[in-house]
Amino acid sequence: MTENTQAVEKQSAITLASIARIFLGIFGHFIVKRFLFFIFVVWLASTVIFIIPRLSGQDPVKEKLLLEAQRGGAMQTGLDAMAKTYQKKFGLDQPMSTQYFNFMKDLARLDLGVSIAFYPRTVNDIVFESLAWTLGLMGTVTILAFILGTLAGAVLGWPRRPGWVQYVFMPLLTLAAIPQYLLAMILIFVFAFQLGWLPLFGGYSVATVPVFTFEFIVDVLQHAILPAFAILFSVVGFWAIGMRGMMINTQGEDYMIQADAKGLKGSRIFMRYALRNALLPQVTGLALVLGTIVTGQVLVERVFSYPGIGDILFQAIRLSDFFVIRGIVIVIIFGIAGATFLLDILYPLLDPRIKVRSS
Amino acid sequence: MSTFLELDHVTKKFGSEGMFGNGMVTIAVDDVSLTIDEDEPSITTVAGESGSGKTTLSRLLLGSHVPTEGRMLYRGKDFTQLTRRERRNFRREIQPIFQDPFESYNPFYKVDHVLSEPIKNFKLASSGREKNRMIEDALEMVGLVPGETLGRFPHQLSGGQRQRIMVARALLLKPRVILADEPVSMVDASLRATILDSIRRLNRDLGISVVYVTHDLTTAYQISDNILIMYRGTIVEAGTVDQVIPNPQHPYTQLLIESIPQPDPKNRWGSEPPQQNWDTSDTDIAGCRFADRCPAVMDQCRTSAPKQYLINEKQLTRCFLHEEKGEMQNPDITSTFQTESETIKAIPADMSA
Amino acid sequence: MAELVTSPEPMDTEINGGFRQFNTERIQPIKRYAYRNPSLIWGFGLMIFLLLFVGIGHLVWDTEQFHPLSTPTRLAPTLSHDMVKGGELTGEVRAFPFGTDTAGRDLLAVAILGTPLTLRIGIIAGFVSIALGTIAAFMAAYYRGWVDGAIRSVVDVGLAMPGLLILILIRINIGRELSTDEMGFALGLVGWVFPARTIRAQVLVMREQAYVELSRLSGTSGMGIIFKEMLPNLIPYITASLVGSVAGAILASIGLEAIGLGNFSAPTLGMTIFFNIQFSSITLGMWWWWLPPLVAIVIVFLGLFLISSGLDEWSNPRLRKRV
Amino acid sequence: MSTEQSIQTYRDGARITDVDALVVDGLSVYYETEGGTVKACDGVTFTLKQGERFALVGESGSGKTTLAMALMRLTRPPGHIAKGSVTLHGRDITSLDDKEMRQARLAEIALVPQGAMNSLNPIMRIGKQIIDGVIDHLKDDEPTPTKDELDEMVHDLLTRVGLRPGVARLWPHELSGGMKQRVAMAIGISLRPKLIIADEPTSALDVVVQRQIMQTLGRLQEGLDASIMLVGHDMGLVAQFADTIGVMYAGKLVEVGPVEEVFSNPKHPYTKLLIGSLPSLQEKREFLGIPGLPPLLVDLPLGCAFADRCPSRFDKCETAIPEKLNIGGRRDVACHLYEDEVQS
Repeated sequence: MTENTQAVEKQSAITLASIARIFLGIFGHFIVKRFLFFIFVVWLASTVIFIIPRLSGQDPVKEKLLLEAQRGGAMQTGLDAMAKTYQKKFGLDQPMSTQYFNFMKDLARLDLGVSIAFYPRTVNDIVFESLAWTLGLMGTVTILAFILGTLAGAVLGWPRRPGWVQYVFMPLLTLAAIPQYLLAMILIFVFAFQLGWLPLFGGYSVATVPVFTFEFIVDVLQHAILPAFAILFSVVGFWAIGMRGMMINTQGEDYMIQADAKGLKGSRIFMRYALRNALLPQVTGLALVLGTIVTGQVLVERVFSYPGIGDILFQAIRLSDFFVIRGIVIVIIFGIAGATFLLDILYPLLDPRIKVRSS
Repeated sequence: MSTFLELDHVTKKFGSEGMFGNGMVTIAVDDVSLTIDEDEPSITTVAGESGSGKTTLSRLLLGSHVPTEGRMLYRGKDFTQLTRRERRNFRREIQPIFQDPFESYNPFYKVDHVLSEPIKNFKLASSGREKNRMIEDALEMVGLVPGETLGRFPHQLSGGQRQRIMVARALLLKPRVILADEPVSMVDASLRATILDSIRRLNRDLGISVVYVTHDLTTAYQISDNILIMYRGTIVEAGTVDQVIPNPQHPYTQLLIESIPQPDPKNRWGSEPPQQNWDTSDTDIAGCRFADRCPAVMDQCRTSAPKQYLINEKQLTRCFLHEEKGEMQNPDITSTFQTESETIKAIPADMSA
Repeated sequence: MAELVTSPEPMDTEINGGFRQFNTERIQPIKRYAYRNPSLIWGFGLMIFLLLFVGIGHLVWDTEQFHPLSTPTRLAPTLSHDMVKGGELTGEVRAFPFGTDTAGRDLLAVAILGTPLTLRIGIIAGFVSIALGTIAAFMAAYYRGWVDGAIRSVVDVGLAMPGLLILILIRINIGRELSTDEMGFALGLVGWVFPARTIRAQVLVMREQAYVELSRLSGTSGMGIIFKEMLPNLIPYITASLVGSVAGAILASIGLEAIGLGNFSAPTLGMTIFFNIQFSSITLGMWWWWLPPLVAIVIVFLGLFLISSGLDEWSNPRLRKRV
Repeated sequence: MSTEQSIQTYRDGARITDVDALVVDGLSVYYETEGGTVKACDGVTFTLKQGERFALVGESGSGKTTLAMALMRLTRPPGHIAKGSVTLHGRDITSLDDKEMRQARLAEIALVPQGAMNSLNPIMRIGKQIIDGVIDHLKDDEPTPTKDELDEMVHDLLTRVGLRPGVARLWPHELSGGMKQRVAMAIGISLRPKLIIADEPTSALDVVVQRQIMQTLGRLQEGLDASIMLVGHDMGLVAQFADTIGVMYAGKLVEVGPVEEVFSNPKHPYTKLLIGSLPSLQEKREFLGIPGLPPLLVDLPLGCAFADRCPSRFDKCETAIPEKLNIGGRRDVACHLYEDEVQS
């Protein structure tokens, strides 16, 4: 009944003013709410990240510094300066509230601190350089996999599909069960090591100069093919399985029977009725599993020594470069929360019912 | 005369106004006063369309909703002040029968579960044998054969059987009031009679009051003593069924009765009535909520809300057409209900099925 | 049967809001069920095959050879290898059917020990996260109000913080290697948010069922409603989630190990993968080094995947993926 | 048409002609299941005249919806049309190819579905859902209508079903149950079909809304000179709306006749009990149910399916399935009681 009353309120006077009011009142309100939640997620996650080192009672940074100091050598000069900065910023003698305040202040300015291993390079420098590689390759592949997988699943879940589709696609779906980085290893072995068609690792050949020339771009693309396929194969299967299930569920809906009774063309029923409705939970799913996709891709980068976030993370772990690790974690959380926020606010465009639910 | 449950100027609102609400407020139940007496067991129908507030009213009576305004009294005591023990007693003494006899069953269990659980929870039986006897008695009371019913899963029984087990369940708890919310609307016509008969029998043989919530005025007329008609949260008409159904006074009741599809091809509907208008929020309506559909609408209907006017001692209505009768002194609508069973209740001939 | 006539859907998917009947009468003879749900049977078959390999391996093979330097290095799979000590032939002949790695581990011993170890991590983590997730879900969905609000916020934040990254931070801060069991617990502690969310959605649907309301009015306590009315109907769903969680935890543990945060003395499948990446076994052409753990992992995942989709079908075909 | 000859009916303004709009002959729909063959609809035969309102009533599981779906050839596996023919204005639609059948739906035979709540695509605006059927039924040589023409068409259809034109821009969830049912009717009449099948069109609606919808439906049908088949279980609604009634029991049509005659003088024992069990507003009386339960369709008795609930059964009922008998005029009944009457 509330739904009805709201609804008819809208239809009663469709004037410009009322449209504006509805936009601000419901849609605007909805975006604001989602944005506040985005801020909340980032804040809470950062707080957790702040607390974790203080729970263990140990100070990895101090230990690392001591270790380096004992070794002496080339880093000695920078070390003193860094130790001072460290003391000033994170001095454990300061009260916890001040430390927390400083941490949040830096975060608000998007200042992730300095690297211990590569002092005085900043974490921002290191992370954002590798982020370009990660976003370039993994971002494209994730979206591509989502589209391809959803389409494949839609066809597989359509009762009027040609029979052979089943036999071609179903075996491909089992690839979804194989972790991406293992698929990566198989691909390297077959196509890079055995056949030698494609480069074994890296984002570009050591010999080339990373400037924007035609040769360089071809080289980068060649290096991207294997990691891309490793992710594509397994993620496509994941989306296809989900979509297939949703398509089968959709078949039982009353509006599908009615679409047939209306004598619509098969193509229209497929696209406008079945696929569009089955797509909605897929998009929700995308928001939910974003986290696992990102970490999975981080590992694929590691296998290929691809110069993205994953590789940097590995290096940082090896060198106990605490601030770089922390920076990467924060950037990834930012990315996932941001992408979820985007999906959340785009979702009402796909599903008109959501506006009512949110208000 | 002891009062079991009393609603004193009870209002229930949903939704909220202001910046974060969407501005639409639904007054599901608006200023209702009524009493349910123990020693005068009767069958009372709450009738209305969807959105009339009849389900909200029944949830209030069950204690599942808390009034937004007004007081609810259980045996004379304010509902908010009940002790744990009293609340537990209340829970046992008023029992529901829901609309969908299938969904009332947990698919994990055999139908026995729904009968034995309340006995266990309220410690009604001292031994397993006593428990079994109680269950069998209750089943027989509603015309079921225990051997054919117990030990089965709900999907193995018919809709009619399932609903009658629900009546038996309510019976086990020895309640004072049974609240039957559309108990036959999802059951085929040929099976309705037996369920309604078993409900009627509870009232007559065991002295249990029944609140029968329905949109079906025909069955209401057949089994109940009293009726109240709701429209958008207000009670527009109330009284004994013998008074209200043949002589409806409120234009809405008249429309409702006239719209019932009677199984008589010689007696067909008149012209098409106007559509309902949901455009306005309940709080924006200053006058009578039925004004925009009312064929007899007057100017004052749009500006001020009608009060309860007494047509005679067995019927009240909330319509300005009867303003000259004067506002009721006692807001309790049940004051128009018959105090003694006057109608002849037919003895159910068929309880086998 | 009458139901079937009016609706084109098979009846048991429609009734009762999509909750599939789950009672003993419904569990059909295995043979007929296997025909209807081949995924489940294939999945169990794969897992049993793996366990047989491990079990027989423990009985017939010297698993102590998993230690580094207990065998010659870089040995391709062979059934007879003359052993050498101090540059002299000892006259002893040993078989290395899976070959050895660059550090001198017998890779058959590693496979026999590593497979159950990795499964153990997954099972510990799976149980911990499902237990936590189920408790959180029931608390949130049943008590509603601020409890629900708080749990939902934590879950939503948790979903944005990949558990793996949190583990990396924790691991770096603890500054020592985790034992495999500890890793299982840690994975469970960060892995409960997803099951919590999906189970909560299920409980919310179930809460609205008339039988829950009726049970409350029959005097059943809150705990009684959870354990007696709701939980039994959710068992199939929770089991399916458990399998999913085990798979997820195994995936995460291998990831954690592959990135160098594993336990170096535990010959898990993940550590074997780590050494492979570390010593570039692929470019060395030592296919026998990376192939067995890879095959074992693929069998584990395929098996769990098939079991979980089989269970999914069993528990709830209609609500699938409608989180 | 010069051969038109009006059939007498008590309904004012009814234009029922002698032309056969729909001839269903021995139609059987079976479902193959693990437990055996379910005869959801078995040997159903009836004729529907042009302009007539025919109501098919029966309790849940009697096969009425199965029959309605089969008339549009929308039976889904494991169900299939096993026997019989459906002739719509002289054309046997069971022999059409898939493309012809698709074209016939909506244009010649339209469905106003049960529970319009979910029969609209939740993510498509009302206006689009009304016109997409129109566009998919354009002939190859027909030009696509312009946007203005389509808007005009939607405007016209919505007005005719009693909705404001603004409804075209709304989403399904923004409408009340009654409004959705009106949209379903607008879709149903968009191509001026000659037969409308209304499958429990008002089952979830309140009495007043139900009356409004049924009266609108009747008005539309008269405006189109179409025939209508109302499928339902509410005898009251049938009495109010239909010219002719067909009663189904356990997959078979047990009685057919003009609604007035059937209500005043029911022949089949099931129809008698069904009408007798209806509560009335005129008088208070004990109202009886029908004892027993309908048989399972997968396990039908050898003889008459109603035999074990029937108060008038005799030996033959247990052994032989009663055939359809014409007992004068347009009245058919399938019951052994009347065999002698017909023969003599």
